[in-house]
Amino acid sequence: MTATLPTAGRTSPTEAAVPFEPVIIGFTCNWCSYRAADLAGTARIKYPPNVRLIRLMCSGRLDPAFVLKAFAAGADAVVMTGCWPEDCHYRVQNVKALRRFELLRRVLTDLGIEPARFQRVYASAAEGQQLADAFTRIVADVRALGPLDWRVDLADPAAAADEPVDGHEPAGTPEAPAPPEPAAVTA
Amino acid sequence: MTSGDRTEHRPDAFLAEVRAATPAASRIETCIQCGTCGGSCPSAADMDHTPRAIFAMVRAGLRDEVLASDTPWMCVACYLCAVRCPQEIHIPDVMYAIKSIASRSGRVPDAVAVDFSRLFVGNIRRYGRSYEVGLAARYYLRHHPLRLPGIAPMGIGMVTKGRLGFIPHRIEGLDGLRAILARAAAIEAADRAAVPA
Amino acid sequence: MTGPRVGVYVCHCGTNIAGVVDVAAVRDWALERLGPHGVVVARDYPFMCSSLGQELIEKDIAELGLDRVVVAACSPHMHERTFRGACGRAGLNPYLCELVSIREQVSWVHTDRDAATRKAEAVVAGGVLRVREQVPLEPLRVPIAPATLVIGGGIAGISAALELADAGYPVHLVERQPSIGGHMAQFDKTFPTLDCAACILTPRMVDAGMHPNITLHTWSEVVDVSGHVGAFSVRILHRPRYVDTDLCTGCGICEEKCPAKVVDPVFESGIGYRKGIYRPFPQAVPKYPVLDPEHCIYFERGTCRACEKLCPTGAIDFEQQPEEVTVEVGNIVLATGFEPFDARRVEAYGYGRYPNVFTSLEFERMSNAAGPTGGRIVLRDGQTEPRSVAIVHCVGSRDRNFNPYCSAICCMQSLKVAHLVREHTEATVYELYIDMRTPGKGFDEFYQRVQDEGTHLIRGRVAEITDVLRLPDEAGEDGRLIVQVEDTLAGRQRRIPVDMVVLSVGLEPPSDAREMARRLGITCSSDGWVIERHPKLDPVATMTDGVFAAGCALGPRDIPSSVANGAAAAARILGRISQGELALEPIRASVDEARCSGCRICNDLCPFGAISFERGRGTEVDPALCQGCGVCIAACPAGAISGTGFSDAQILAQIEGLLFPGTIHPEAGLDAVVAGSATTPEPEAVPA
Amino acid sequence: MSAYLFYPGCSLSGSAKAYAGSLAAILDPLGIELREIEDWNCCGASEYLTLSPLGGHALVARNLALAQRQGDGTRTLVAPCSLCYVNLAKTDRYARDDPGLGARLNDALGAGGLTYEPGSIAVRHLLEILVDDVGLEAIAAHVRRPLRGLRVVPYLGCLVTRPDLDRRWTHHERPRVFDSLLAALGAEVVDFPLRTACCGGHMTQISPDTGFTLIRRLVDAASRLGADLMATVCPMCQMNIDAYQAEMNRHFGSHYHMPILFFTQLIGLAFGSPPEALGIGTEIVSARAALGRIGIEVPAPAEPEAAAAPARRAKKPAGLPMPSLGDEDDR
Repeated sequence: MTATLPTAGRTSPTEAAVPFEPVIIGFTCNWCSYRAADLAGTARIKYPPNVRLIRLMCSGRLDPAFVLKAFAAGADAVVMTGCWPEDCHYRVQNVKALRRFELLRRVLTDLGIEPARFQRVYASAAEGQQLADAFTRIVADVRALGPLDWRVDLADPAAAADEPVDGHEPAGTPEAPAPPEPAAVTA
Repeated sequence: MTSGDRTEHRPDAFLAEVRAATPAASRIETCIQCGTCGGSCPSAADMDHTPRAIFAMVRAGLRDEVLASDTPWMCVACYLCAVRCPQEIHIPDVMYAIKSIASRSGRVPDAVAVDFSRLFVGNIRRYGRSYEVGLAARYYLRHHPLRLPGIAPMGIGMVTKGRLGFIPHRIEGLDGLRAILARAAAIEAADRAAVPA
Repeated sequence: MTGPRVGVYVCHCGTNIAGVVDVAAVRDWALERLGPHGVVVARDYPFMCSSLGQELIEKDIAELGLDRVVVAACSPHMHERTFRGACGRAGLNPYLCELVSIREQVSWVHTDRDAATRKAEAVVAGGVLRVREQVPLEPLRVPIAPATLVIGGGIAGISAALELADAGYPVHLVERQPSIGGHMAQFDKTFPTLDCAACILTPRMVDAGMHPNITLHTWSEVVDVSGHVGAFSVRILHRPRYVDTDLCTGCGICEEKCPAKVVDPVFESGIGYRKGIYRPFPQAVPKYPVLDPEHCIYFERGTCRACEKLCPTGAIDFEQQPEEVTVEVGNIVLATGFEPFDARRVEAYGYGRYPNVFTSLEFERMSNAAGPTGGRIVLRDGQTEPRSVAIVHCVGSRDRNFNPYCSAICCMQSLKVAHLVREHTEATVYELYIDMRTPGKGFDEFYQRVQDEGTHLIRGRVAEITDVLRLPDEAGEDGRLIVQVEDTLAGRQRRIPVDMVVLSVGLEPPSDAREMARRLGITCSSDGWVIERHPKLDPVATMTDGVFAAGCALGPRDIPSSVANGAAAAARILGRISQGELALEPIRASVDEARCSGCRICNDLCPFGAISFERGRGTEVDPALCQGCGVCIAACPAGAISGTGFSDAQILAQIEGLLFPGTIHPEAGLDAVVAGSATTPEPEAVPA
Repeated sequence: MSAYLFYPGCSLSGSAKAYAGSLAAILDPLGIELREIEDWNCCGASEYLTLSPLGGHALVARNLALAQRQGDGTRTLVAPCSLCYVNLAKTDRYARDDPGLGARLNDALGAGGLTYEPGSIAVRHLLEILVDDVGLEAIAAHVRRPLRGLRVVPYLGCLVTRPDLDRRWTHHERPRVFDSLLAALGAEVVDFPLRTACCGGHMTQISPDTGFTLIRRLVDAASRLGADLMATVCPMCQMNIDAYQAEMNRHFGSHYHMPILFFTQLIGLAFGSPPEALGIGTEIVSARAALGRIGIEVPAPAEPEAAAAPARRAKKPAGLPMPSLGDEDDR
């Protein structure tokens, strides 16, 4: 990857006026939360358009690499959704997902990604409203955090050096969001 | 123009006014008109409308009729309706809201109740604490002079048993309290103004 | 340069999608921005699922040589099969078709047209990038076992069992109680026709009991279910009856002579008694009694054995042990019914404190000629006929403090109670309701009949039932119950003195419904009722293939609906059994031996025991046992396990698509920055 | 010694002095220390909310803010008056549920140099402290003079179990917890159906007919059940049933004589404190005769006793079996 990422100085006044709209990748379980999302649709329950969903067969399928990939490709947050702990379609696999979630969250925190950017939501197939409410809440959380700007840090060590140790600008940074990583598809 | 005319043009205007005057959620719009409140209410027998009917009237926009009703003034805030309500409507809070709208618009059905509240609140603003003797004296003289002979032995009993103090307690931070209450009143007025009329 | 040739089809779904998403913009965007990713054609169409819409896809596959198809329309749970079918007809492997949802997950949940359109573009990009990584698949074909397990021996379960058995296939009917029959066996009359419940139920119970294709497992529990559609393995626990059913003739002498008499909380709803050894009712199927060790004098004190001494065939066996059997079935019908709401939870109604407050189920037993009072309507003293009766609707139902839903049957049941009280007594009857719900055939006519009979219908939910007098003029009512209610039509609070109150208790899922659902891998709503695969179009199927549900397990419903559900579930199953084999989604894990290090982490992660390791043979996944959850794939440290349909490559590609440049952080300036930088992906496929 | 923040409320220095005095007398044995919030103000009863709902909440919020600032190593605020308790608990709860309200209240508090973070103070009724934190066993252990033979009505009133915004109660209408407390003192507890029924609140002031009807209902039920006296946890209930009983009797032409004491007075008696130290004798409807029957001498002039109505005995159920009530939880 040899992309030259544009750095500071690109913020135009018009851009600054546009409120930050985060993009959030949501992983769903085919048996519960994906159907809850369908149900939210059927019932015309509204939530912000910032969440984009991927269907897995089980939240236990969530490979940490998927989460890292999502962040690297420009997501501002990732949501793992799945069945309630005792309601797994595959008996207990969501519990394994939960363990993995906790570990991964710790790793992400070490990487400087705030916990609010990696959240977990339980939603049974009947809980369209609850899922929509959770998405609404998470979008608000992430909007308050501002864009995930670690990509700038990674690309430009000089810029990163100026940052405080915890490495993150608070919400409301004058920086415009960094562009996503190029979507270079390897065939 | 009767309120009925206004109603059908702005069906939700009064509902919005009541909701704005209810801190936190009222849930009044979820009422299923089951009458659990009116059946539970210890003072329902003395109300001109049951609480349920009041909610229907609010939804129908019958502002004048609702503000003229004695129902909210008969509410004792015992919360029996609230815990039994199948829709978890915050009934006593809605009653407080209606009373506050009524007292502000001067349409109180019965001056007695609102005057009791005003005397009570006046004492709080004056001292920061309630002042039982002052309240009772002013209130009975003004509204129930005929009850005085009957109530006098009780009053005397209370005094001789040391249960009524004649000197009101004034809190130290009275100025701060008054500033808080004034600010709250200003916010409340702004909230009211924000409701589309 | 050759690569996959992808066609993108954007559905308007009338205005369902096009009303919010700019479908033409999505189409153009897909062709322009995804051209480098192999999109050679993009079209929009009012209804892609119509035959003309499908023909459009088929024609493009044939004429443009498409080898991947992305349809942006509704949820895959709705029409995935439709579009795969279209691809299949055109000679394309059906699994190379990807249906992405821009309806349920975009147009129906968002209102901002620009934002929704941008999200739809991202969703399409996710589908395109994902389908490029898909490979042709074949469905798994598995044989289907001809037997069916029916859980629950109420009227729904009996109906399902008889339909299946009459068609010539074996059925295992499991019932927790000593007899099949369920709640219907407790009832006196059925609304609105007032048929005698026993008269219409017992013939069906006998048919089920005698049927050569039905194996009854009464006094039994399903303890474990494993396997999958076509090949479930079910462990059933037979609790000991302490009666040898091979010897017992059902003569009833044991029951007659047993000295232990206890309140029967189940069949008699707590207002009647049974013996320590008992049949719940005379028409019980099977006819064998059950000995209840908790109330047996011999089990309690070590002496008695009266039943054993007097049994003419020596059928009593105090040594009997629980027994477990395993049956192999292809399909399962869950018909576990309901439990009545516990009226004690509504404190204000005084059930359990005031003797003359009854539940509707107690009333059913009381009005039943075979019940504890011989059909006489009397107060708790067992003697006095009430002069006035109040019937209270919606007890525990339509109440956010208890159950928010309507229990559906109680209005009609309450009207039936009113009728029966009038039929048996001279009492004044008050019926206190919130809304009268009589939407069935003959229901409203029955309502009017009850009105004609002089019942006082009062619209108001009862606030409380009390024996405390409020005013001096109530002194004459001392000792009676006072029903306090707002008569909402009169707008007044009323205090109605009565002798008896009947609480129409709502229906609740059985207390262990969630546990059973977990055992079967199906889901329940927040109320605890089983969720249908589709509430309208697939009302007796569940999310789990091969598991069906019928009757009140799905939610409150009356007898005709329960019977219809049972028959419908049976019909769904018969259709499958008759084909002999099933086609399953080929979503399975497989191991690349060359990369497997033999660490065996995956073995313990699989709850189905599908992964095994043997020295020399390495790690293997049994496709018959694998359910495709993918946990092992995510966990394998060597990346040796891959999953069909949901491979790493597919999901990673979809992530990239969903975050496609231009669809995130939608400021024009930023888009321009990206476009102007050196980061534009290399085109890989030749645009059309 | 457990320490709590304490909000006494206005009536404890006025009509409910006996509540304050008897509470002070039992704190030591119970191991409780109460730290009064400095310069607290009136909670507004039901009156401030009537004229200005937001003002009423702001009035209460000042007390919560003072409590939060004072801290004293605890976040539990105890109120002995049920109405004060509900007002404090409700403002905190609504501010938690509705961030908009929380912001408005802090805006108002700011004008007085104060701030309050919703949820930072846990408001509990004095009764809850005694049964949950001290515990019935500890209370029973201090009983020196059991109230054996005294038939007591456990009159809880409305506002301990309702509106229960934090869902701490299973039974909003017939909790048994107050029964258990009185039983721990050795009293004979009457199964009182109206234990959480309304005493009339301020209706004795603004609509006497309504108020007297409600007072009569309680006093009548207690008399019919053969009670010697009623026990209460609320100054408002005590005031209505005690001070207005004579006027109620005149209104209905009845002759009820039903004393009502604060539960802290009964606890004090059971702990062996002298009645005078507990404010006994300051009630208008004298409890002297009732207490005299179990050998507790109250040095005060006697009042003429009204004949108590005959006790009503519950009918023994026969015939069809009754549903069991099961093992109920106290609350």
